[in-house]
Amino acid sequence: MTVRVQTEAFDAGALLSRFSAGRTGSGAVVSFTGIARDVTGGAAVATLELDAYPGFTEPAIEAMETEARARFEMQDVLIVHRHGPIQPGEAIVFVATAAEHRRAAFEAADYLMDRLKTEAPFWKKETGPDGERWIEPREPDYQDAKRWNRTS
Amino acid sequence: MTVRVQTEAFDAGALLSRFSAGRTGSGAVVSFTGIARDVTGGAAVATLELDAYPGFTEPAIEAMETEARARFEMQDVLIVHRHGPIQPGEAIVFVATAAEHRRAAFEAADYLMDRLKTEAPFWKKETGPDGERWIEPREPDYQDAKRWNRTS
Amino acid sequence: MTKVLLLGRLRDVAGWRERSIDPAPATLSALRDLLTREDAALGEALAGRGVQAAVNKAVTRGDIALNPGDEIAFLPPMSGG
Amino acid sequence: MTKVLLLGRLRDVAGWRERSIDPAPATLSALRDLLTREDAALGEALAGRGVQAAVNKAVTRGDIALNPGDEIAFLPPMSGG
Repeated sequence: MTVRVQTEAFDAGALLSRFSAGRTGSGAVVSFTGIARDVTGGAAVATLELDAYPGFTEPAIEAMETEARARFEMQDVLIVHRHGPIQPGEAIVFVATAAEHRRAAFEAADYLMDRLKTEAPFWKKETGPDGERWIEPREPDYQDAKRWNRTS
Repeated sequence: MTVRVQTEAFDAGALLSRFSAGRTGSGAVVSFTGIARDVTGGAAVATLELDAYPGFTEPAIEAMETEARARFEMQDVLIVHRHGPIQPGEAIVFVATAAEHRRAAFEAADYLMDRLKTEAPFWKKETGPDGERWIEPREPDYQDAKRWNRTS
Repeated sequence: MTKVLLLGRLRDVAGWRERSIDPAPATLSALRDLLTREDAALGEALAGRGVQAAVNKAVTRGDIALNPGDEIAFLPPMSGG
Repeated sequence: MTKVLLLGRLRDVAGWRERSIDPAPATLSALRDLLTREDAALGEALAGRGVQAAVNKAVTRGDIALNPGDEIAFLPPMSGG
């Protein structure tokens, strides 16, 4: 399993370089980087804080990885997710998928992000000039995640 | 326009790091890296050679970028494509898209790759133990590219 | 002894994230009652819509017997990643 | 003078990639005839399915008048990226 839940900041490019190195058998590598924005829903965000439940959050994400591997012809996958306080511009989540052909790589990354965005056990608090607010998945996130039910 | 057609090898991770840096307004960055494989269609490949037509190839790719920007709510895009001789394991093409939300970033990268794979003005020769062969897009590439006609 | 964890906004409501309760309550409902007696606002939050309980990192439904040393976490609706 | 470029497999058929023809042929068809007289295999390849001609980097259809200094490229079906 290649799921890492960590408080340390990471560089998505460095993760991609390491993930792609020596892949003579994979034609396609897709990566997704989720970045903390300075404005969400019209409100300024100074800090984002993700609460994780160590020992509970990782297995839930590993289960998503297992399902993605069963659904798509993937050769490899890497999921890195931060928790703790995160500043705007910093990466929150990185997903990379490697496959022989690009369709599987795209679909697996897209699928994993939809699952992560709605089901990953994180609790998210945005702190801005208007104070703090705990947030839940947006309706479009649920709609995105539902797309995968059609093909199952 | 952020289209580069070059003979120099590149590191996809380094491109992603530079592309993602300072993006406090983009929530989502998707990248695709196409890598030269050592086996295609069951045949070993020692070297891949892409022939480009400088001054013709770049504008054709820039037109794809313009169309992608019109179709998807993207904030930025980078397309780097190699030509000349390419060894297995080396990156051939890198596409990165940045958007406020991940759906647009995924769809724009997916769309650009489908267009590049079928329409980009390159001529591709694989050299292996069985000799040389010039190759054309595979049928699945045409099928992938057709998907976008439905939504236009 | 029972270890209790509060995740997300429950942590802000209670003003703590983790504590030990000794002696261990016999059931999950006994633990809820104990927490509610101490802090009515927390009790209300724990009974709120979508709040789940996990015993030893497995989500449970309904009441359940607790053993000494169990770790109980209360999970508000998840935000996703 | 006309600059002629062969892309992809046409380059292998002809054994060259780029050459200048002086004096410049008056039309694209005159250029094709000239190349075919010199090299029948190349002539056949140029007439092959899906081979396009670009004049000054713009794909053209049918015959077209050429001006001295024009750059003519013959493009077999593209492989894509």
